[in-house]
Amino acid sequence: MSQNDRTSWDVTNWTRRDDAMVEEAIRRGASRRDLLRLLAASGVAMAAGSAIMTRATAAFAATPKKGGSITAAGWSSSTADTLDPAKASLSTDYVRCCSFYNRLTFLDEKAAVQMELAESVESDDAKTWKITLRPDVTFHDGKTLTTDDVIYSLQRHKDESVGSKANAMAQQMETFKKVDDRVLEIVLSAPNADLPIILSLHHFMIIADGTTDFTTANGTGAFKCETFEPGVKSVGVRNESYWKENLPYLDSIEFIAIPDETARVNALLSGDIALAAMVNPRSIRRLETIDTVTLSKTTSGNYTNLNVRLDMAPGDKKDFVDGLKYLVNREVIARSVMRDLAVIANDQPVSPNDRYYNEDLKPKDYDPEKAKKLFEKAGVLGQSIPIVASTAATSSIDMAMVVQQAGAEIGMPFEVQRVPSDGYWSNYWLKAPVHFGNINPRPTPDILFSLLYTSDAPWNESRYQSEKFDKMLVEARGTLDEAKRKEIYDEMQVMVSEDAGTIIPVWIANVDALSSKLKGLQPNPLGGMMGYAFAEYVWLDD
Amino acid sequence: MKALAASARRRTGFHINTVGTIGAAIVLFWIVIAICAPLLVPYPVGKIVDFDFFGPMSQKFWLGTDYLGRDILSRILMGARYTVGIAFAAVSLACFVGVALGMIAAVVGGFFDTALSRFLDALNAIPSLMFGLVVVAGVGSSIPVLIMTLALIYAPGSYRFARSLAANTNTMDFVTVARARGEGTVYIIREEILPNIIGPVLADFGLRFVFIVLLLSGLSFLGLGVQPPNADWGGLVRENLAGLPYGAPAVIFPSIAIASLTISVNMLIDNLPTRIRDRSA
Amino acid sequence: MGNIVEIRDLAVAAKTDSGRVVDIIKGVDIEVAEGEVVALIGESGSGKTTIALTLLGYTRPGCRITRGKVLVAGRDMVAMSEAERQHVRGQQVAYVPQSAAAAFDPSQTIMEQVVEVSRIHQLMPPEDARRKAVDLFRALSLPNPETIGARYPHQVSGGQLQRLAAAMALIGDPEVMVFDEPTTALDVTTQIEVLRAFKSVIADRNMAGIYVSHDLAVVAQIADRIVVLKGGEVQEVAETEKIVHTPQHAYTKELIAAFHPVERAPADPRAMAQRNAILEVKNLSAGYGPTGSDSQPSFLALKDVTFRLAAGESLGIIGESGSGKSTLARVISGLLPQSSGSVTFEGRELAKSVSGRSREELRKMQIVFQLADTALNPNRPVRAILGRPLTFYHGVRGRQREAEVDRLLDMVRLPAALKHRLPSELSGGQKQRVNLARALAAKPELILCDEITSALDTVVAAAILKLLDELQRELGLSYMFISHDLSTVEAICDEVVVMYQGEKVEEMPTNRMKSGAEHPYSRLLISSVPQLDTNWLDRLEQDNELMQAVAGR
Amino acid sequence: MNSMIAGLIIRRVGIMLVSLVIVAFAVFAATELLPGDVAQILLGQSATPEAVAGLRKAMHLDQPAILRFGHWLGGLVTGDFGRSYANNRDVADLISGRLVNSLKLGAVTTLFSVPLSLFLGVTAAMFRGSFYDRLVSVFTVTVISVPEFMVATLAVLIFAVYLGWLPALSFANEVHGLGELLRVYAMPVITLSFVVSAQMIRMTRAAVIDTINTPYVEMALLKGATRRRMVMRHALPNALGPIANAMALSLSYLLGGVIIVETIFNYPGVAKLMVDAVATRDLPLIQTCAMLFCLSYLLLILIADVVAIASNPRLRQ
Repeated sequence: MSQNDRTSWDVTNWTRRDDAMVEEAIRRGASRRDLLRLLAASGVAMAAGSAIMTRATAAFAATPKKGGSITAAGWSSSTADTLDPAKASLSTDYVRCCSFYNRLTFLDEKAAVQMELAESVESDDAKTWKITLRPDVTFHDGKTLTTDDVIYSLQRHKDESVGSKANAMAQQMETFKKVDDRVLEIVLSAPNADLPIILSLHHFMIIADGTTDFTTANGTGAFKCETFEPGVKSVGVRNESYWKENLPYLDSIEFIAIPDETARVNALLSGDIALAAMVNPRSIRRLETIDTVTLSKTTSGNYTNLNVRLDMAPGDKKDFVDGLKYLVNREVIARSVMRDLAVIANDQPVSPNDRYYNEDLKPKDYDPEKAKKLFEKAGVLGQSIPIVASTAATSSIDMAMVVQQAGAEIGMPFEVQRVPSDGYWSNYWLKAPVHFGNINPRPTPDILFSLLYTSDAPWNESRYQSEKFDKMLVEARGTLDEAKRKEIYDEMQVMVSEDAGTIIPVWIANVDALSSKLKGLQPNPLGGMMGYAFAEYVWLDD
Repeated sequence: MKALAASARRRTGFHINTVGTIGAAIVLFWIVIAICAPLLVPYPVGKIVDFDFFGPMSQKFWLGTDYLGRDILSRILMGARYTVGIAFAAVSLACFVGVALGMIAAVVGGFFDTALSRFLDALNAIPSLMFGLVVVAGVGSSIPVLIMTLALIYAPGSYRFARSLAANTNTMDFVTVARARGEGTVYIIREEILPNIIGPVLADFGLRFVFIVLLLSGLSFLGLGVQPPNADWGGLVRENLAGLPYGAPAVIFPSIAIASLTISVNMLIDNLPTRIRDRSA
Repeated sequence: MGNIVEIRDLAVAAKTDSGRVVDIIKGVDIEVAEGEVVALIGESGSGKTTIALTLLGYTRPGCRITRGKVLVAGRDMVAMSEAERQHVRGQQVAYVPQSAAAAFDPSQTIMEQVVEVSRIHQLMPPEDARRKAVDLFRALSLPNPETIGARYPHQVSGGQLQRLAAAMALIGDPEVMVFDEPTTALDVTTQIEVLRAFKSVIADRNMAGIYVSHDLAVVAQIADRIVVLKGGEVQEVAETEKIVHTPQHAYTKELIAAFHPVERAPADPRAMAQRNAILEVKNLSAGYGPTGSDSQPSFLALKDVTFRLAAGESLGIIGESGSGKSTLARVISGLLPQSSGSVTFEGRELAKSVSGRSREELRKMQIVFQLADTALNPNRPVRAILGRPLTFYHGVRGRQREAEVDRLLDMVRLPAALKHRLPSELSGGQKQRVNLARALAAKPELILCDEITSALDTVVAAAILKLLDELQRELGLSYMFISHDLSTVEAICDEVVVMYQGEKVEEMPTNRMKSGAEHPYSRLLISSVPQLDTNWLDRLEQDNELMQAVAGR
Repeated sequence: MNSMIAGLIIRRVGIMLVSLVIVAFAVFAATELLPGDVAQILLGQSATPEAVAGLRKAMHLDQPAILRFGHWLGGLVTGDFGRSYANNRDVADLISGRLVNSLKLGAVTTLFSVPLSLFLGVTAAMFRGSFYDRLVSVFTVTVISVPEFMVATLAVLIFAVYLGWLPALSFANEVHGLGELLRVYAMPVITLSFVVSAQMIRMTRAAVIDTINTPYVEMALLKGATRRRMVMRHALPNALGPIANAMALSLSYLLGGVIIVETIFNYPGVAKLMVDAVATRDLPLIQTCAMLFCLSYLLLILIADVVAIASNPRLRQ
């Protein structure tokens, strides 16, 4: 199945999980002093190397124009669509939140922290934070933004009955203190230098004090919510008194979701929509021949990986895992499954765009004979082994079939179990002996490793355990010497690649298709549609 | 007139017209394909054999290649197993359950009949695709689950149909005679009712078969169906739908396969061999 | 006097289900003079209706006129275009169907359908047509002629519908009327009125007509000439009187002979009284629908019926449709539990329903239904049909069972070779014999015969009756013989019970039926049976009031 | 006649209520059997056990299932459909807009497909065995045999992408004027008509042929009526009952069975709503949708019965 096979009941999708992972990673990294600096540094490197624009690149030069309306389409929506930032879970929700609300901070296209509603976020000890708000910001209903709104917006995440996605994240914000209308103080339960990044999460959008009704949105954002129908559409009209100068350009924007990729592309081609997010690599051949369409491609650290749990059969036999690594035909996956919108990877999560990427670590060649020998050695050759895959993990079914076919040719029968995307992350991911996962970009190796590979990592997909590895990670955190750190990270990458049960065949690119009249969309390493915030930045050109 | 009809019927045997013959031939063709598929496929179904995707028809790949570059001919041949097999199993199960219950309800009557009819009618009111989705979302998609679900969806219709036929037959004098003789319910159902409704039941079987093939392809469209690397025909159409703008054989041929099977089944049941028709009359 | 209708060398072919083409009319010549009524008579399959329909240029689907001419007023209906035929139909030639109940569109009022001919052919303004229709209703002595047209077909009785069908045919003032068994579906008491009405309008208008029937006695009342048909060929044509009194052709003689059944020598009433009663019915009531507070069903089809049948004797139950005679058979056989009263068989009271009776009790009393077509499972060969009761009651299997089947077939005078056939491959008479043989297979003491000869042609029916008589002698059987046909009952029964609206009105020995009936209804019923006498209808005198009451049901 | 129909309606309504409760319970039981619950699904991977427990409590999911069912059923009696678990909106609000859309689409499709099916079915019956009849039957068999997503996708490609005549998506709202309405609805209506018409044409043809073979239609012919008159005046009125029944069965598909069409044309109707509800285990919404489908089905059957009675004087008494 293709990368975009998302259907409307596919509520669990990567963006939600992705954010949860970011949150978790940052939370776990709280003890580290210089995280913030590293984040910014690696972000620059990544954005520079990863964002590739096709024809849209030319648009950078053009002067933005005001006026016009567009309809844009994402790929998933449901009745669970919400304007409550705490509950936002789909790309659709993020796009809406970004257009109707603002955050205290945000990450720009270089993944650097920028101030939005906050004028400054400061701390001496990373435990007590002082946040000063921008003056003269008003909500759509005319009310001026004060610290009360911010405290309300943040505090409600701690209330379980709100059902916030950022509940765990918010728990660390122990107390909120209003200094005056523009200044507040947050005291954390433990020092965390990353609070500015945490505050840039989509869930921490600022809403007006006391808001409980989210049938419409009362925010400070670039667009006012005119219509909102869950699972159908939202319409935003320009906020004439928006505090960012000259923004937004569009008079209004309608956002919908078309789960069926073919339908989404067709709607773009027939002119019904101006932006179709996430198009199938197989549609690109057609779209490239059409003048009225521009493609925006982002290659980042996103990958779908094949996980073998090392703590249970058959992954408890190392030869099986090694054999499987030789059996995964990365070239076929990159070429046939991803239609070349991918870069071959080497079983470790640090992307080639990262400056800590280990250039010397080569991907394993496809070598079925070697794999066969290893399987034989492990005593599993000929056993039928199930591989769990789902449309929930992008392209995992196709990848599974590539592995399955390769296995069939050496007498190793894999049984691909396609399971519903609905409930995949809670029922199969991390649980099945051999299954697929899908991991989105992280700004630093530290976050990736502590999230996915340390012995106590919450999402240790293959149950990789190595005291040495854990120690090295802590060591790297405290090392300010770049060369030394690179050395440690290089070795850690080798360890993961050789010893962990996570097979990462390729890095996956995201392609959004847009009408060539739509300008101003820049790729953002955090996701398609300019990291969901495109609405206020794009304009229509005749 | 009566004597005429009688003399005509005396010349029995099975007479089938051209359209029916063509239909029967195509159905038979697909059944043979379904049985022999593993012997016929030129390439393994899961093997990516072409660098290109949505490849055109060629000497090497008769029906082109699919979105991954796999041979479509092989996939269609193997797909026949699943489409024909699942549909056949499901329709058999649905008809068996539906017809058995329908006959019992018609013969036994009374509260059993009323309660069962009411209950199955209510089930009928739930849209079938929706029902399939709920079940498959709940218990996952495996062939037995698919078969059971499809059967469950179509059993109430089969029940209704069989019940009304059996109720008609049940009023016939020969059934009354059997009852007056003291025969039990099982005998009446098996020997007196069943042989007399089997013709229309077979026709109904065919029609339901068509609907199940389509429903199965609808479920595949929504992403539920046979486990990879195999796919039923609906699944083939679905996974290659992106090839439609390219006019790819990968999407056209599976569609033709579905249409050829359903159309031929229709042709066959519309032109059933005359002997079977006479029974139904 | 010229011929208004001339049929010359007519042949009609029909395509069978298997695609074979057979001739069903094989070169027939018939002519009808102006003002003359010609009857086509013959058994089913003789082609009489097919010929009648060619007068309207019509053949039923699957049939085709292959040669010959059908001249109506000099114009050949065969050669005409379909549009021309449409023009002739209803205007020059009109048709009165066999079952008016089926020939009236249930969704339209009678008046709409009666005047439809005038509307189709634009003969007159609708107002005039309606007025004319009312006149016709009056001429056909229909009750409430002014308002009957506003009713729907299901709201009037069968006899009235048949006359309304005639009105429908007459509205276009046709030159030729085609009557297709117009009284066959009616009860005898009703038939008389309809026949009288037809006879008078034909006489009034001096019309020519073709009258199709299988009933010689009916035809004798209305036709000037009779054409006897068999197998699509004309056997004999002669004036009615000649046919009735001096038939020439062997087949005609057979037909006439079947009309005069051998009367049964009645059993000695005293001897009967002495014999043990095989069946005694006391105060039997039964019906359909939900049971009311008085523990009686909402519709009572049988009210308080009492009679007794002596072993070895035959009891006839006569009555018209709705008299409850079939219900009686169903109750006795346990198919319909009675609401009150008792059925005693061989001195033991029987349980109300089949499930409560022992297999031996069930075996001793068998029921045979009217329509052999529906009484035999069309999908089982004769040997299976006959073999089942053998196995069921006597546990006979295998070769012995086959031998028994052969014996049974022999007993009903059928060749053993028939046992491999399906019921659809048998003729009507053969089916009825198999039907009977199945009952005999149980080796019963009593057979309930429900109208078993009614659907058969006269000649065939006579043979079946003869068989029944012989079997009774051979096996000492008792019969309860239900029929609406008095001559049948006369031929086989010792005693007769007359039923009317669910009640027994009279019981008498068969030989007293014609002379000694006392109850007015019995007398009416008995006198209504047509006699093979051209003047019977004209001479018939009946209690008009009673007749109206009966016919208006 | 009126009392007859009134009596029938009352009886039917009684049966409907029973059926609705059966369906409600069946759906309820089915959703209870689905793995995962709404709290877990809403919170996704960020769900900690405490957060899930808190949300469950807040949503009253900690109550026994049967109690929730009873509660919902009780609410229904008072006209309260409950609140959606997924977004805490009134179910009635959520559904009403979508229902209007579905009804609009259903109505337009009905207006288009019913006369078409009647016409094709009746004319095919009238000229039974002719070339035209065969053409119609080949057409219906073909239509019955092609998966609807093929029809829909092809229609979009041809009419929206290549020809640009019609929009690829169908938004039910903000339609001004008849022309636009026709444009917007054209493709889903064509696709749906393909799906529902075939069966209606077949059944109409069969029902009319059945009545054409009756003695009273033969009688009409023998009265000199033309073929047209025979069929229109005598065969069709008597075939209305079975035709109405077949149509009711086909049209009942239009509310709940149109997921595929709603998906491809991105049409916001109730079928998609229910599919969403299933994904989020949003019980009040699932229940209400199921009720709605069941109700529409039963209503259509009722209408068919009334038509059958109104067209048949024998049943009217």
